[in-house]
Amino acid sequence: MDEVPMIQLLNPEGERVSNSEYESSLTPSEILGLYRDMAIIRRLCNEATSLQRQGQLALWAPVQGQEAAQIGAGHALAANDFSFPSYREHGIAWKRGVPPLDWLRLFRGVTMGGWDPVKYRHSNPTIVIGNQALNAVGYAMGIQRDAADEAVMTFFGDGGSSQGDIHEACVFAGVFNAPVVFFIQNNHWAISEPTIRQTRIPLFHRASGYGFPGVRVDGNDVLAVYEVTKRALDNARSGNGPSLIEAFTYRMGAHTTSDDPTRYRLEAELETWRLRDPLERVKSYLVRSHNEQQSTFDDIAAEADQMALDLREGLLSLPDPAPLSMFDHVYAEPHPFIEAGRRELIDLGFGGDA
Amino acid sequence: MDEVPMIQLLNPEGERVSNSEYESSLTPSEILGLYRDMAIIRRLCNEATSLQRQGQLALWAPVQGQEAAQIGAGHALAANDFSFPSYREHGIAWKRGVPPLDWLRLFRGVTMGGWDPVKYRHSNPTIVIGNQALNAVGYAMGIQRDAADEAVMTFFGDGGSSQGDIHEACVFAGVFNAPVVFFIQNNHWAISEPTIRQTRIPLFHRASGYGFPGVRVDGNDVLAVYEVTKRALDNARSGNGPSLIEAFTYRMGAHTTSDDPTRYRLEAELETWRLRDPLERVKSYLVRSHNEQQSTFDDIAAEADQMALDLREGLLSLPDPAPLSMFDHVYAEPHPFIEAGRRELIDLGFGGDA
Amino acid sequence: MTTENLTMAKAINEGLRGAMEKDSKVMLIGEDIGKLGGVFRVTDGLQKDFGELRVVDAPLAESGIVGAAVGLAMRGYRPVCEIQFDGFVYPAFDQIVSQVAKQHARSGGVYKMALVIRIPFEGGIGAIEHHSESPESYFAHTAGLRVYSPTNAYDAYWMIQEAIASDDPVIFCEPKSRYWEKAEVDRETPARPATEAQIRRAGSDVTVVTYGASVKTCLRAAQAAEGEGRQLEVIDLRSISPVDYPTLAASVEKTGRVIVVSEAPPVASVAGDIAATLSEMCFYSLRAPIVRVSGYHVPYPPSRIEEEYLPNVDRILDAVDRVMEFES
Amino acid sequence: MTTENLTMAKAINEGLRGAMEKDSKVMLIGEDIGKLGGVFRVTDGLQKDFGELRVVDAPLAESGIVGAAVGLAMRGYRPVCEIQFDGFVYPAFDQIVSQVAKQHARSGGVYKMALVIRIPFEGGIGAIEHHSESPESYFAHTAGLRVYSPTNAYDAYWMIQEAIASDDPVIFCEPKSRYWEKAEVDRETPARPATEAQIRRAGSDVTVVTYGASVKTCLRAAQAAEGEGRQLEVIDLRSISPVDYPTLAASVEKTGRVIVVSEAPPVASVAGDIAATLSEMCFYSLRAPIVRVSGYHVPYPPSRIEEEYLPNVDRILDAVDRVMEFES
Ligand SMILES: Cc1ncc(C[n+]2csc(CCOP(=O)(O)OP(=O)(O)O)c2C)c(N)n1
Ligand SMILES: Cc1ncc(C[n+]2csc(CCOP(=O)(O)OP(=O)(O)O)c2C)c(N)n1
Ligand SMILES: [Mg+2]
Ligand SMILES: [Mg+2]
Repeated sequence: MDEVPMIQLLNPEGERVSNSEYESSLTPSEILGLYRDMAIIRRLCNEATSLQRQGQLALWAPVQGQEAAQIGAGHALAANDFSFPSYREHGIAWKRGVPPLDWLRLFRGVTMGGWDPVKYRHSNPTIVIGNQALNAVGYAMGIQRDAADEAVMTFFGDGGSSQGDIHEACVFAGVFNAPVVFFIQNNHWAISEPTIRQTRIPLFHRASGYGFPGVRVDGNDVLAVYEVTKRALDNARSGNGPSLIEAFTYRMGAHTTSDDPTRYRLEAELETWRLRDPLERVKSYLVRSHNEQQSTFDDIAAEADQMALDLREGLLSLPDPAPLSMFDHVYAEPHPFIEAGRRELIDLGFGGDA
Repeated sequence: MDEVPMIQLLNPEGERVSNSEYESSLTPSEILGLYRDMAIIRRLCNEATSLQRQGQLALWAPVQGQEAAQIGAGHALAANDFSFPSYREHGIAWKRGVPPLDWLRLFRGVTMGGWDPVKYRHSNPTIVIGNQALNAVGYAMGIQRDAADEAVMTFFGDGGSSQGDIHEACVFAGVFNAPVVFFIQNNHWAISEPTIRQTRIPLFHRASGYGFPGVRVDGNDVLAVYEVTKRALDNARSGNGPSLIEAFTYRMGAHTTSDDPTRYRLEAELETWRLRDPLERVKSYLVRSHNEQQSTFDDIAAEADQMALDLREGLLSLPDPAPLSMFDHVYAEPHPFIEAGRRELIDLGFGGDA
Repeated sequence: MTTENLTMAKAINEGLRGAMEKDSKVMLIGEDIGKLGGVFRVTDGLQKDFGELRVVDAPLAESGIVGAAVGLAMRGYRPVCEIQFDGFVYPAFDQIVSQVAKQHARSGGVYKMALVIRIPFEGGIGAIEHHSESPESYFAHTAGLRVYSPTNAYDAYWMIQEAIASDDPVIFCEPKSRYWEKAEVDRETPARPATEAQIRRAGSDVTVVTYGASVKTCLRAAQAAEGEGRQLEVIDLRSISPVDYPTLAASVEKTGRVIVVSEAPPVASVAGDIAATLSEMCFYSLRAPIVRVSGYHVPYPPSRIEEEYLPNVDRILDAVDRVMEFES
Repeated sequence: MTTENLTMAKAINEGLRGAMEKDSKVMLIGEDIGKLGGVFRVTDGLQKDFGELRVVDAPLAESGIVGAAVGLAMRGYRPVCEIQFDGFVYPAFDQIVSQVAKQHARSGGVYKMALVIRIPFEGGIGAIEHHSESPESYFAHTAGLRVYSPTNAYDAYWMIQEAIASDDPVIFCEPKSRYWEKAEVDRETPARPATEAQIRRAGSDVTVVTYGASVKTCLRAAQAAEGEGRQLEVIDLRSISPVDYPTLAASVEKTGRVIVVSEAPPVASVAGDIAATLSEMCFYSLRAPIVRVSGYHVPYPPSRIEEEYLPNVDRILDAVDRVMEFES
């Protein structure tokens, strides 16, 4: 399944390669911007992992290895578009402007969500695999009714592709020609299960069963991911309907901080993918082809370090929610069972000051 | 979607046509046998419809128009194979040897099932659309574990193809290379919804997303359906894995006796499909090419009439179940809540003689 | 006062129409709800009048219908989903429990899940399997949802509009065996809020708490009981979740005896919850244990024996006898 | 007597191994149960020893896992499904309610649905959303299913084998917060049948009915109450459906006071059902209303405030105070 051709514009060595269908439209400075994005989320993700190790987060789902897939796709989203993530899309959250501290709230256990989804046009993480794809299609049907110049993108994994909800999302999208892009990050693993447990042929072929385009892109090539996603979103916005992108990438870290990948995968595989690192190739390209100086990269690293520090500080000063807040938004309208629960908690003396 | 080429061996005019991939292997007398099957189920189905009109059945789901799809597919099943129907597969039940009276029990309201599924190797009707496909795949996984020379076939409709369970069934079948054939009767309607409400491209393409063969066959051509299905089942039995068949056919009657198709479809469409009648073309073929006499067909009609009479008689003398039977097979092992319910019914005097 | 004699099915149809006229964000999605008008004709004529964008014939996929409705609600629409029959809601269960019920809380109140899921429910119509179930307890158990059930045309007309106007998700359970019963519908005087239970018949001896199709059966039983000199107070819940306990408790304080009647299987059910809660609330007032009359702990049986499964007048009267036997 | 000190997770692992050794038709199917041994390591080592045909890493699709298990059961296999966390069972809900629970009845008893669905359930482990839910009431409400829950390693070892040997489908709820607690496991003396509730601590003042993770909490509360001179009788249900009412009622006849404790949200729950049924069965013996201590009618909250959501010792003692206040 690895031998299938995929869209690539920048090879692992950092050399621009040409593709018959796609051309890179990004300027060197834009490419440097994408590098910065990737470097920052990698750094913040490392910080989150160490915060988890230190007991400050209940869990963390690292993004390492998938930075190009997420930053490329996230960069292609227009301000008015809307995105529906799974739980690992920190790179998309970053591109949508969600403050990094907000990514961590869920994993610290202080919220079920983390940010205002309407403000950032980026929905809260969806943990039940596959659910968000249907919600995304429904949202896209709303766009059609509003005749708005917007598109939706939804994210799921190679594992998620097996869920019934993903199928129904594709059926609805095809039937209604909804402006939605299904973005699969095929990172080769669903926890301990390799992709052959989900499919015996490449996943992008799924699209052909529904009558819309499917494409595999080198998910570690931010230039390619950006162009492929941008075209898909443009198509959606201009009434050409849904499409599916399989970003071929790799989860370099553990599934989550609770996971022990040494139980199920070999070091050799990691080694192969280290050579395809999404950041290194951009750096090589910028250095070799655009004479970018090391200091630029050092500055970015320093900036990322500072953000990591801020993140840590922010997290450590994050207050626990008031126990009574569990009753706050269960219903939008008054509800006697909620009132009774609130009273009980107060009577028990667990209500805090309220 | 109608313009897609499909496997055909006998055209609507009753002329044998050649196909590059399939050849008919049936003798004239076998073909006559299939005609007889189709004539019988059509006649029995008419009888059931009139029994429903007379208040003897709560509901009936007519098979008219789909006789070739079902008899062709049912004929291809080997004795040891296992089939998982939806609710309209009276023709499959016939080929599996299920007594016609047993098809009616569910629709009379005296049972949730109707026959011994193991005895006939034909599961009870599944009404929740899509469920049976997953059960079929599980059964096929059992065949693999038993290293048995058997295959499974499961039936669903154009509407059913949209359900998440169908997708998951295809995913499992592909991943495990299960010996299962997915047989879609695309009869153009899911109650009032035309097939464009389920897909914008022909349904057989779905298979390509899972990495197994999919084919469209003229579902009104019993010769073609038989050959296509036989090959698919042979493939499954010999370890070549799953496949999908889209039998392109038409539901000539109402969805069920509760339905009023004049609300949503045009007479002209029915007219088109009347010209493609699955029985007429076989009759023409046998008369023209094999000099079959009208008396043969008259005999079959008489035989079918007699069976219809028997069916009617059987139904009218079918006793209602004892009220206490509702407790009979809820659990296989003793259960206090069941005992309590039984006692209550008896105490209330509703228990009959028991 | 403009009243009209309508069936409950037609009253819901008119209620949907009213809601769609009032608010352009209201839309319908379901199977066969367009040209066919739904298998019960509850949406009859609405696609013709409001177009295919507002009355959507969906692919045959319930998780899809509800999941898409969640997305539409996120965009500010007010989708009303139709599930064709009770037994077909389960493919959508995950979306209902994990998304519909929780998106409001998850988003910190930002997303309003202002959607309605209409389900023709309960049995008694001679149908085959999966067409006569009572899934309301599953939804009542699920925090984040409301569960309403109208039992006459007048209530139905107003309650469906109230459900659509609500910013909370409402599972709207329509007792299908009552679709064709007629009642006067007053289009100017709104019914009382859905969350208020309603005493359908006053009585001093036994409080009969019920909802759905059983309301009518209980009223028949009350009439029969009157012949024996027993006055049953029949209360129609209207909102199955939350339950209007103040109204129930006030009645129990008066009667001291309670039976709870519904078609659902009894274990971990709404009826059990009401019995437990009233037993706790009215401990000193109860003169007899609370008796439940319900379906049995079996799958809904074949229709030829559904009469014996359902709470019928005999079973209700038997329960009345049992609670009256107790001295206090 | 050969006993061994095992964690509950390990005891289930050993129970699975025992069942697989005894009957070649027993097989496991689930996500990550092979090489990884499951996210809780309950199936650790089993794929290595029994092979990939008997320990199946399934595609990430719960309806598929359960639906395939139904087909395997039809073929005579005895599949044990693992659902990774409670909140992920809902995609399989339709298959569970419509097929697992009903195939035995539908086939007139021909098909044995001899399958087990293992679900690590309940909270208290500091997890994120969907990882701490208590779905057992949905299954208890569903006729055709049994619901078992072990609370210690010894029971777990035997009850999993009993569930697998049962010809009925069993939803096997494993209180995940207790996975790592150790107990002596006697591999020769079977635990009592799962359908029998067990008095974990005898007492004369209040009957405490509970199951799952709350059993331990209740025992702690009982210890604390003893300090105040109150004797709690703590009963572990073991089988959540059916409930062993004779054992419960006998205790209530003795104590006259009952509290029911579980983590699940209260409405239309197992706890409510038990309160309603005991209120009815033991009407004359009850000296106080039955009080429930449970989760609240809210989605399981963020883990930083789960302590306040869960039934804890304080809440249980508060309930004890309330039932002791009543005079009879
Ligand atoms: C319905 C459901 N089942 C199981 C899980 C547990 N689970 C969480 S992540 C995961 C694997 C997901 O793999 P994939 O879709 O490839 O995404 P990735 O983690 O690789 O980004 C599983 C099984 C879940 N969250 N939801
Ligand atoms: C899950 C589910 N949803 C809805 C229904 C109601 N229903 C019964 S048949 C049917 C249409 C089925 O169409 P199709 O799959 O094309 O089969 P056909 O009836 O044409 O043979 C519908 C919507 C059902 N039985 N199950
Ligand atoms: Mg993955
Ligand atoms: Mg059809």
